[in-house]
Amino acid sequence: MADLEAFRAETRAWLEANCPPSMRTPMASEEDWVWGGRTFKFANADSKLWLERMGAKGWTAPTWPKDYGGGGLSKAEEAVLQSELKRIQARQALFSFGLWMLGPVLLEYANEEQKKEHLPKIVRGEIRWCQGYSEPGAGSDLAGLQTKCEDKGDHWLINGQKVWTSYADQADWCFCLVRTDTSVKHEGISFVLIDMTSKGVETRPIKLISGSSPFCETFFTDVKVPKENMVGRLNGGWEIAKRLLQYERTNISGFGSGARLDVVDIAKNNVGLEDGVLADRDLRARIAAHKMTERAYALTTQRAQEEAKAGGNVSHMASMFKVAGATLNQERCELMVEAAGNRAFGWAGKNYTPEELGVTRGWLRSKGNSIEGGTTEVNLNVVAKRVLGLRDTQ
Amino acid sequence: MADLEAFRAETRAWLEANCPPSMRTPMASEEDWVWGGRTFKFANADSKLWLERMGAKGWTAPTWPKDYGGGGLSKAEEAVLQSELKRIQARQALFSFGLWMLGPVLLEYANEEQKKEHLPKIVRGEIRWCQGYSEPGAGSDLAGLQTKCEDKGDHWLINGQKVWTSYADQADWCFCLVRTDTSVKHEGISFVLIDMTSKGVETRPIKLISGSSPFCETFFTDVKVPKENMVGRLNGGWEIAKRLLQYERTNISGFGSGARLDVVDIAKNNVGLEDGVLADRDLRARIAAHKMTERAYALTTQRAQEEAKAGGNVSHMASMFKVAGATLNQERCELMVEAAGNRAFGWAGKNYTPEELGVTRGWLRSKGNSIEGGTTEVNLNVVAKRVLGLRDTQ
Amino acid sequence: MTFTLNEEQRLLKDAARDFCREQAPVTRFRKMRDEKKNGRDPELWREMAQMGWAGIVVPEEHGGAGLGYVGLGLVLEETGRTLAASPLLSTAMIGASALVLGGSDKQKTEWLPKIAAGEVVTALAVDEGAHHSPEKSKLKAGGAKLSGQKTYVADGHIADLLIVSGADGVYLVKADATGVTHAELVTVDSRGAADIAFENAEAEPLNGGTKLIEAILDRARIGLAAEMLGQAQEAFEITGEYLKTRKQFGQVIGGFQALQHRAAKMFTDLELTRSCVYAALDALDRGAEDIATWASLAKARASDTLHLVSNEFVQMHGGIGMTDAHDAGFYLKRARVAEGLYGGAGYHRDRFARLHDY
Amino acid sequence: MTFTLNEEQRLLKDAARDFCREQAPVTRFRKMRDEKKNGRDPELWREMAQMGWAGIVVPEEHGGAGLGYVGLGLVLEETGRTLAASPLLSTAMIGASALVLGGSDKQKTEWLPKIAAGEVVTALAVDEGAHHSPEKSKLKAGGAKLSGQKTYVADGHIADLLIVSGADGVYLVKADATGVTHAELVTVDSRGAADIAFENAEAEPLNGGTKLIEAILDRARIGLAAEMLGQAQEAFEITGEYLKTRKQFGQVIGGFQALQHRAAKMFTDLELTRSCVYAALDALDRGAEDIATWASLAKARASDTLHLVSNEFVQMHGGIGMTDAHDAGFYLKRARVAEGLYGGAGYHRDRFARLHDY
Repeated sequence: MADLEAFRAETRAWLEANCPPSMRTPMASEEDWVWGGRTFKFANADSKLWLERMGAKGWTAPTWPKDYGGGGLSKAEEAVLQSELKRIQARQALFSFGLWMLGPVLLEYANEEQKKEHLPKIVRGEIRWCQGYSEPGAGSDLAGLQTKCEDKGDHWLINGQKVWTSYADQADWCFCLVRTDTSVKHEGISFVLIDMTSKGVETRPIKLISGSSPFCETFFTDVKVPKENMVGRLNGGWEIAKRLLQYERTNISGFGSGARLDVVDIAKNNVGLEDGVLADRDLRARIAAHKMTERAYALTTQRAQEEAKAGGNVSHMASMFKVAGATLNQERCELMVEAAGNRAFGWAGKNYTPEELGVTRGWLRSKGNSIEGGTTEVNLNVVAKRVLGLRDTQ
Repeated sequence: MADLEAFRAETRAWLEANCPPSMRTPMASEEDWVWGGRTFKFANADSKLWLERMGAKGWTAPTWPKDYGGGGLSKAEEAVLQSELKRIQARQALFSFGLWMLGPVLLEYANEEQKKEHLPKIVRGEIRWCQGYSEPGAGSDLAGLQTKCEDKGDHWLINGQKVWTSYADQADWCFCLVRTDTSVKHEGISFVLIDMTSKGVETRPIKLISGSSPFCETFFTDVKVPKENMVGRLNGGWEIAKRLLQYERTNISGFGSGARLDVVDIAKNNVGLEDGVLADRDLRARIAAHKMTERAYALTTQRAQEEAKAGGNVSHMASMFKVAGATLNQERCELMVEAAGNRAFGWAGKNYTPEELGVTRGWLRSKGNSIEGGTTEVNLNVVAKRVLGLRDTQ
Repeated sequence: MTFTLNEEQRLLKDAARDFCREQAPVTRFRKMRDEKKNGRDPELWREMAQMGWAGIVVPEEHGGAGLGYVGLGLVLEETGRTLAASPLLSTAMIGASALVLGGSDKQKTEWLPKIAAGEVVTALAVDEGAHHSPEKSKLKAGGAKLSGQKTYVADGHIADLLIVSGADGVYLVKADATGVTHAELVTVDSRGAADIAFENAEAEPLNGGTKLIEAILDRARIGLAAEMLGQAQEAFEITGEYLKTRKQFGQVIGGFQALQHRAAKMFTDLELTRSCVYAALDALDRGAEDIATWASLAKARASDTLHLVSNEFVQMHGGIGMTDAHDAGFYLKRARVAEGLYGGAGYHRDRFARLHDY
Repeated sequence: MTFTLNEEQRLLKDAARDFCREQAPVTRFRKMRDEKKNGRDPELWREMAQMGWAGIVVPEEHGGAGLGYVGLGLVLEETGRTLAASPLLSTAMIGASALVLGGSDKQKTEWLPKIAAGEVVTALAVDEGAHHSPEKSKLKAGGAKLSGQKTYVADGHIADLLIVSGADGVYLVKADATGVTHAELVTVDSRGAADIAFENAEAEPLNGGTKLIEAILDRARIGLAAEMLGQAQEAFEITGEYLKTRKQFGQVIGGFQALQHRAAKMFTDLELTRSCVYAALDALDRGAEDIATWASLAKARASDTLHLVSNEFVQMHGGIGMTDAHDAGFYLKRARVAEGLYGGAGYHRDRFARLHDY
């Protein structure tokens, strides 16, 4: 305890000295998110400095071992760090699929060379990663993937197409599921790391209904990949894939849903009050129900964290949180559109404020929440089968 | 057209002369329903007289052929009869599973002797029928039924148990699905008519959560049934069963759900008005949505009738109406309970009015609407497969 | 009341279906959107006028077909199916109704033949804030001059003649009159609209006062409900086809029971909504007294059904439904605008309850 | 705030679970119901008191255990699971809270030891009409005499001491005082209740005025939410077992995807509701300022969840769930009473919104 308090004091002092004042203000939009990588353009010099300093300390990945560039902190120390960061309202230094998804599975499944090679670059935000999972014919049924990976003796040869690769056009490397055995399904999949600058890699952005293009189609044509880039054993990729999906589901729900405007504010502005309550009582009741669900969801994540700390196994909850989070965010966006009335019917132009356009675009973007990272249908299947023990035959 | 107007005049005159004045008043409760049969106790002499007169004219089954006791009316004439009955608010002379369910399939599948024997007694309400379909192990999966029917040369020998036989304890005869071949499923079922006074037939009422007992368990132990009591061919019962279920689904939705109190009246009485609208705005919005669905449902039945008259095939709609009708009635009952507040928390005693107890009991009874006569789940399957053409494999 | 179409109505419906499939498929809408025309496709409107659609409810003596609202509703339903972008609702339904119901002989003679010929596009300027609340209009007429603000006038950016609701009645204002200023809105449904300001603009009153406002609005609501029914039906059918062909886990996804049940519920919703829309159109032709009830019923049900179906359209298509290259997004975007226009489901539930004294 | 139980709380929960499974299973409730006892099972209440439950929140100096609301909530949850019929909520939660919060030293010394020992049963008389609306009380105290009507007083038919809310505060009234008349209500949940009339009945005020009413009610709501959570959890678990064993069409019905998805949604609802109930109990022990918000959150969520689960309990069991011989009906009947008591989901949504200024 005394140690922890010392750590808190140290941390506070370091943050005071190293966190630039502009990094202690709320981010105005997704433009301010720092994704890192070789080609990343920082919105300003402070955000670059802030990433460099946090990365050097390993505090972008506080609990990863110091050997791999992490902070080497205990869970308790991490909690102190987070509370100190929150205290000064510090911005998140790095947004990264490497941190959220790839890193944890590398720690668990990769060999020493792979960890030494890739983890530090993730921590420092030097390499930006994308995820090569879905294919046109393999969405919910991910294990139906067909991207071929052949053993050519001194290298792997990869041919196929991925889809929904987030920011593939801006990524430096891709962690990718490939088929190394066509005679079996789940047991014929391997997990490889591919340098996106390799010859034969092409990306094409996909425009979404919201107008943004966070995803790409990615084509691999006779791409040569060094033998050492396979993580885990040959045909052992499915286990890694499932593990990684758990991390993804925990992180993705409600992701990219636009500015966090409050539906009550929107309703007050556009519907107005009458006798001190929202004039549209029907909408008001539905907003209240939504706000309650929002609170219940937040409480439940907190409860799961406490249970996890106490040693409980809460990994089975990931699918439930994914479904509930997606539903909640979609409900929020629908209510905002309804509350905004015709102020949410704009698409562009100066007659609408950026916030109003954000409501509309965010609402459209939110429709993907129940699809990306495992559809709601697939996750309900998982809850029914793994958590509730309901099976097809008995 | 001139003929129709003549028929209208005749009908009106006959009704004026033959419909007792007390039969032109709304029925106060289910006690006033006339089910007929050998042991039926009429609530009053007029209802007996009214049944006899309508039965003698065949107008309990207006479109059935005169040869079988029916009214022999055309569809157009039937419409005239119904409008004239409605004009004087005449009570329904006969409630009967024989009329609604068995009769139509006998007309289609029975031989001449069977029609001559059974149909006239149905028309006149002399014989009350019950339906022997479900079994403890065969509910939604009706074709899984196991009640055995063996060919003993000069008779059938029946052993087994039925459940959910409506009013079996008050019925004279039972139309029953039995297994005549255990080596196949659907193709091993036959349709037989069983006299409930036969030796070896026992019934035991089932008490429901609402406190009423409209259903029985029915046991058949070495029951001998004459050879001529099989309808259709041996092992040809499934087709008849399905056809009969269509008639049942059309008739059963919302059946037996208590007095038709209006939810708005209940809400006005128990919640009250504020500024001219229901004080509970949340409940009010849900009541309005329900009332709209109710209207939409009624309009859709009317549309289906018009389409049927125009020669369209609307038989596929039966499952949809069953689901929508059950959902609607359950929603109505839930809203009534909510609107009534603690006036719906009674079970018995003089502190509650009969109407209030009716709301509570009717609500409990309505929970069966989505189970009896084919569950909502099974009917949704039917809509998906037969109407929408969605199949498991392709 | 009847749901049975007469011969003329059946022919009209078949012709509309053929026209929309052949001349105005969704690809035409996509092209208009890609070219940022913001709802403008005057050639399509000309073709529709040649089909006689602009004058369906205009009496024959004023150059129309006098075929009634059921006929026009059937056409609107078909245009809804393929998202055909035109001022058909604003002009043939709303503009024509306003003049037939409230126009003087002179006004009728002046405008109805032009409407029926498709020479004049009209638009209804009713809302004055973010939400529909015609009863709270602050727009005032001093003499024959009108002043005030109108928001989100559908087709207001392409209209020649504005039907303007005020606090005391309805006015005709020429779009190019002095004192009228437009701000064109680039809208999410790619159909366009305008905020319109009036400052001492020359205006001609229609007969009928505030009652006329509701009469016109109810026709707008019922017509829009017909368009929405078509959208929902088409979205549902495309989804149904996808369920029968898309395979995952070794089988067509339409074989999964959870999707089957959701599809069956959508089907039920659609059937129930269809009855409400047709009954409301029939009520207009019958001259029923309770048009307000029918309009709120049709608009609320159509809104709820289209809301559900447009969401499931995307969800059941999975990732592909989220892409701009697929049509699902078009239906989703048009759905929310149509839901809100002339009052959303919540507005009409409230109105329905009020009309029934609770 | 914490969701982590301490050692005492864990022991209490385990003991409660064992007791309810062994001493107060649903069969005991069924027997009481069959014998038309209308909620009366004094022997069970005596056993519960021996477990120390009546005094869980009563301070040690008044003969209680001083274990706090989380502990009591865990016990209520377990009694909810098996529908154990007792005045635990009315006495240990509501009566004890009323005296702890509003009692004078004299009142505390007089009543709390008896409450803790299970010697006195209390009941909260709050509603005056068909619906919960404590803010509209017409009950008046003239001097130390109380006059007015209370409806549906839960456990009012077996209470010794009534906690009576009035227009200006809360009063203690002995059930056998002159001027108090009871009408016992035979209720659908077989728990019983009473309509109670006061005519110049002797009454002692508690301290705290109208604020005390809400403070007591919020404890009642949170305690009832805990009981409802237990009911919903048990109903869900029994249903889950049935889904794993009941076969139709050659497979267990739990294999049908539509049922799987509905079960998964119920599970999610239950988990979310559990967090709200535990957080609300913890807020009471923490002495949080926004108890009103926590209470409305817990009661509304518990009502919605139990509503859903109690309906699915019957539906997923099919015909057998409709029979009186099965327990599903008991949960369904208790559910609707509990949903309405101390304000239904609609009431608490309204209150939650008001508490957040919209």
